Amino acid sequence: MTILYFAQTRRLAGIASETLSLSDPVSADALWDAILARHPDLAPLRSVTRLARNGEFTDADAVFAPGDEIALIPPVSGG
Amino acid sequence: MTILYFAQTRRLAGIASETLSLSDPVSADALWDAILARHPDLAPLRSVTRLARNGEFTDADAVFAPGDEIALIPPVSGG
Amino acid sequence: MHLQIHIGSEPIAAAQPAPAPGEGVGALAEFTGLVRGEENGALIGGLIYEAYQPMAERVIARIIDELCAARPVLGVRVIHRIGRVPVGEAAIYVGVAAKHRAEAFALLAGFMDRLKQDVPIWKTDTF
Amino acid sequence: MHLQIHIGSEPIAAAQPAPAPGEGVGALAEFTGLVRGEENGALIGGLIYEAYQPMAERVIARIIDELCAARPVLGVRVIHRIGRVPVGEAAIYVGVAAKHRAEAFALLAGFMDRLKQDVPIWKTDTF
Repeated sequence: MTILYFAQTRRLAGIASETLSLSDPVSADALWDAILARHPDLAPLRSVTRLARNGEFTDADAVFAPGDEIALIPPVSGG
Repeated sequence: MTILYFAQTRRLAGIASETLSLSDPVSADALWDAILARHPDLAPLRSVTRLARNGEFTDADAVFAPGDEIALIPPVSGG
Repeated sequence: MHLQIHIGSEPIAAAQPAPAPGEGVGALAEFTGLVRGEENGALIGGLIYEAYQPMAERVIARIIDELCAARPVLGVRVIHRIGRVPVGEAAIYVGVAAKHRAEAFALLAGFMDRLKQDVPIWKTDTF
Repeated sequence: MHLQIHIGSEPIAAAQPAPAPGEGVGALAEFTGLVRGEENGALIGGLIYEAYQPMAERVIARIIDELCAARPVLGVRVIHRIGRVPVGEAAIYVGVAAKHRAEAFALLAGFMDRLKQDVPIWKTDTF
């Protein structure tokens, strides 16, 4: 599973992307736990950051599979 | 007093402008009566046509003086 | 506030300079009204516009003043073409420069509504 | 409906071609968002934008589809610049061609609102 970090999440994580090795699909909560275990500085952004899977926003009940590309989408500010 | 006719009022009156000789100031009703006496074809437009005096829209109680430039403003359709 | 109003028979250039200069402009909202190839169901070659020019310019300026009193902007340009305007060409251009988009959009939409009520310009014929 | 979306680091040209061709276009509404010389009270030389590009393009297309389902238009062009954007230059351009102005304005304003909520593009820094 590839994790992409953008904007504030990239700055706080210190990387733009990384690979997470998962053998099974996981829930959003479990995925966040795995991400925060690596990057505890991201904790304050969790409540305002959406997870995208393969370029689409996900719902709270989404399941994330080992081959997915996940992106952390903090509040956007385009335009 | 100069009277300017625009758009439908110009077409129906058959002229773009003319001079009306008045010795005293007149009300809007009296002015309309004088205009319609010359151009009876304008009667159907009276209720939708506004009178401007010296380039400003007028109220119902306006008084029109001999030196004024009056314009008949039928419904506009710019843009 | 920069205000430029022009009513004339020459074509309206596709690209207009900014309605206001400077580093304070964050939003530019523009509207171009083009003559369509059909009027009331009939195919046409163009429209003919007529204006009571000095009054039209004065009313445009007053409308913009009134709208700006509510929500200030930095610059406005209004160009209305009169005479023969062929299909596909612009009859009107309105550009609004403002600090933020909300006031630029508000002025642009509000101005077009008022123009179509109160500015002595008419489509008088087709060709 | 003609739809063109571009996200890239090159400057946005001041004059854009029409978002849709043809004699049916009666209204062209355009918005340009420019970088102002001040951000949160501090003088700046520019802003740096970052995008999750494939997703941003997909989300933009979906937003426009949704808005058009309610009120159809003839063409939309969206250009967002990323990387360093100096003060006075455009970060975004949106052009909407429609039959009439009401639907062009509605799409333009609605799109900008949605962009600022849902499109993965960020101002990440000043310079």
